[in-house]
Amino acid sequence: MSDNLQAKEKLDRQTVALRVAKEFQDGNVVNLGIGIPMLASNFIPAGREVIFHAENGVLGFGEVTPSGEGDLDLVNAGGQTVKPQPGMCFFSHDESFAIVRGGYLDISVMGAYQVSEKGDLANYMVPEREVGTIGGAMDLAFGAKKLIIAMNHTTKDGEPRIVRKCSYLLTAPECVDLIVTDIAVIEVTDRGLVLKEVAPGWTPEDVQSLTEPTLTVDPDCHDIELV
Amino acid sequence: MSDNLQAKEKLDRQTVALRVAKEFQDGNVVNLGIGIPMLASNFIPAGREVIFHAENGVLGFGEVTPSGEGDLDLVNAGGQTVKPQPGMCFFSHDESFAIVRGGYLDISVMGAYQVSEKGDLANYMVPEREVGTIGGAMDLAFGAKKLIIAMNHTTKDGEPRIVRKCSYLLTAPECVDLIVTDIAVIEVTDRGLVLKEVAPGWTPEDVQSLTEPTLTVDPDCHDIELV
Amino acid sequence: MPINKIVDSFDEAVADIEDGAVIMVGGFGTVVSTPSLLLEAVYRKGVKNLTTVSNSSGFGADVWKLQGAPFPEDMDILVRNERIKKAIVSAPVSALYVNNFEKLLRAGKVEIEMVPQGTLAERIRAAKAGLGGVYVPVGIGTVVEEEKEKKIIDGREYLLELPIKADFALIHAHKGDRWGNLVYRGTSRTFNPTMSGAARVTIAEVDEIVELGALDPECIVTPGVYVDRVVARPKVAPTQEGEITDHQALESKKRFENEIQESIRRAKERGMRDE
Amino acid sequence: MPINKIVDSFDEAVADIEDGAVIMVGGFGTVVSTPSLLLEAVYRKGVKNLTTVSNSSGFGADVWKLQGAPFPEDMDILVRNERIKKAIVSAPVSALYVNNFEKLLRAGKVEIEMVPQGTLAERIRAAKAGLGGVYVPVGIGTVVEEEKEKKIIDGREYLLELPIKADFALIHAHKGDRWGNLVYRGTSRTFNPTMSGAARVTIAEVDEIVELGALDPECIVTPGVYVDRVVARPKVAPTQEGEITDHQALESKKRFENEIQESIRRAKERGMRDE
Repeated sequence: MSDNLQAKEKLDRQTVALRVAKEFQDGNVVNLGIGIPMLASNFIPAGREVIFHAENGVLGFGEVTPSGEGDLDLVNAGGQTVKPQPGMCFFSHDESFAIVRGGYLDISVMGAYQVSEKGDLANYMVPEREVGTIGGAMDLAFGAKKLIIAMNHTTKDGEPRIVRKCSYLLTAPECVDLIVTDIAVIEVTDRGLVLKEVAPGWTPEDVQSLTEPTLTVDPDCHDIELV
Repeated sequence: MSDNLQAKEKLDRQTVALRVAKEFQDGNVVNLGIGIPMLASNFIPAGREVIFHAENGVLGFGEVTPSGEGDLDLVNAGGQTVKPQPGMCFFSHDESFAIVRGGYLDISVMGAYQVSEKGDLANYMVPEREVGTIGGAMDLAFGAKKLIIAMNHTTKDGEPRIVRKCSYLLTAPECVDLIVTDIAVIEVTDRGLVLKEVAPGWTPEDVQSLTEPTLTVDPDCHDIELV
Repeated sequence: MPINKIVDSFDEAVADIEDGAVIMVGGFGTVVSTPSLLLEAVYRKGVKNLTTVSNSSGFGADVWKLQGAPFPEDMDILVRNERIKKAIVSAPVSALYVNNFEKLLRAGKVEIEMVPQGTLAERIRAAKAGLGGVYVPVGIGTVVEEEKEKKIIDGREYLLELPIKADFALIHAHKGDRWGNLVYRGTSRTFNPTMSGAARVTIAEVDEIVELGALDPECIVTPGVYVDRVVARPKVAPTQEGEITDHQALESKKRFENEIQESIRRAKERGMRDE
Repeated sequence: MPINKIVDSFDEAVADIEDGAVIMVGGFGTVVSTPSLLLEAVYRKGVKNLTTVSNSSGFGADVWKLQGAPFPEDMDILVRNERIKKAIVSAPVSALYVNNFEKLLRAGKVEIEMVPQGTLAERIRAAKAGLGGVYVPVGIGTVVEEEKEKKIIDGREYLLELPIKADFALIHAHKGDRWGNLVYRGTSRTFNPTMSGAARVTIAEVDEIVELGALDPECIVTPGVYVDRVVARPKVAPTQEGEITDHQALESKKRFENEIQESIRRAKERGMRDE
């Protein structure tokens, strides 16, 4: 990464989560992965009804409780205690994944190690560690109508995570719809990756220089909208 | 049928049902088909806990209510209103048949047109009518640990219903364990049909004369026990 | 904006069901568990050539009126009015009398795919759960295995049974809320929760609509995500003449009573089984 | 004679689990939903070479103590004591730190079959429902498809996934009665109802045993027919030293705290994903 780019400010985790949350429309059924995705539940605009699903068998739960206040029998898939909410319901694991696999999730948001230009996703195993955890990621990547990846644009060493072909083992092929990173918003389309938004202070050329496949810059490409 | 046999008294429906009910052991989970089988629920000895299953999604219901007294939302598979009972629970049709197919029924009792010497069951379609109703019979015949058939020993014309080979379409092959008729109790075993009990006044020879395959007469063969 | 799946009328609820649609209809047959008013609305809309998926072919409104059911229509309203091209069904005919479905069948006016009851439930669930098929042991050694792929798994023989997915699922529940969460009442669950979500559009006819939050989250049977529309039955049963526009229904009571007596007599003559 | 599935002690409940048994263990991993006291009893019994079926490999008792869970053991008690020969599991290791299962795996001391979470649930349900297998679309194009039979159904590719049946299912529920009927509490359902009935013997650890009839028949989640034994947790949490006989557990808190700090540091260095 050039010194020029290193000096530019990237979005923090909260801001990435805020941008992700803008994708949630009224009535959407949404599953949030551990990490940045779960932060997105804090940024639902007032008056918008979004139904959150968690793999452990719940739909329609409320906000994460302040630390130490929650009920251990009311938690999201990350183990955070959440508030009860009217309309909420509980079910078994087989029903939970019937909902996922059956196509009843509008949006799934998760992290990734790599995303390819075709939308292949690798997020469960890093080769240097030799082991990984599939968990619910394969089901969610397959089942959700729209899969959003929230991640840092590059590795700590500056290597692109958006690549021509994933070098890590795949979670699912051709499943990603939208990538929200700390410097850009990129849509996966039939004609390749389309750069839709850039972080303030970043140019499309900057983003391209940290991305392996060639990006098509959307004619309307603009600064990431956070309001 | 010889005049001699025609003069002999057969068991009535209630008595056949009473004999069937003697098979239900403490804690058994039992499904009763429409007709004679359902009558068996009236003959559970006091103090014996038998859990009745009905396909429409209920376990553990109580007695049939007096006519006109029941709740239309609490009925057995034959549409008879039944009494609620502590321990009862309701579930969906997929769960109801997971219980059946998964092997959680100890006993299923149903009627039949024909039973073969190997225990093949034909009870859903009579050729002269060309149509039939499979309903839950195939699942129940397959799934129950013990399948009891309650039926008249012969057709109205005196033709045997216990046959070498069923001429009617099969509900399931080699599934019947016990046949309780209006003149006999016959067990289906690896070595063929074994006559265990006869109706009062009937001899093993009488029963054999109305049965197509050869019966092995159990050394302990005795009058049908009703107490 | 609040999610609101509640629609105001039965006619509105079925307005987009077109000729040739595949519709699932909840309920059992011998128990009151059928979306009666949705079926009436489908009948009123005049759609035909339907493929139906249901446990039974119905008894007809009169049987239910005799039993005291306030909303008496069942699958028979589509059967006797010849709206069905093909029926995927477990219990199409009666052992006791010749029902309307059997008459159509004998007249060659309807196709049938008869499915064991548990297999029917599992195939419907498979559609909801996004499965491509399930291996079922029931039906081996019977006509059900004809033209089906067989497979031996762990020493046992199974049939490949394919999912049944519908355009519309019409179901009946006891209470529902604006998110589509549903609870049922007693033995009226039957195929209703199984079918919820196994169609492109699931429409629930409920006894009562309640406020969001009124249903205990531990007791909700059908999560709202499976349900697209919720419509409430009127509190008071409609008068028979006002609501049931089908004049055949009005005459069928007498016919039914004659028929059932006659067929019971015939059945006795033939030594018909008890089942 | 009344049906009575209640047993008096955890040791009695697991008395017939032998070396080499296949055991399912309910719960999720990040939520308190595990049959903690049954796991302790299995550990105490000293059985080894187990094949386990579970969603995760556990965090260890200390994590749960920190969270305030009164019964803190999870799968880790079998992992760290090397009682497992093979684990069929969805989430075996942590992205944040090297857990005990990963150490055994690296040391070649345990076999693993990793299964996508939804497929794991469906395979367990298939065993309960008497199916021979199910065609699942999840895993196509990944390592999960290796050595599995593929089939194209209606233009889409599926993997044949086989049932997972266990000798024993150990599950946790909120309340149970003497027939084995069970209800759960909130998000602690997870795999517990799914596994109930998918084993030859299902053993339920419950917070409370109630009189038959005390559970609302509309709200019972697991019908008693799936359950063979019910055993109640003590009302008050045991003192740590008295109940947990494994001295490794007593030392692991410090170890865990060091480890998690260290691994978070390493993960940050590597730019580890958030998932």
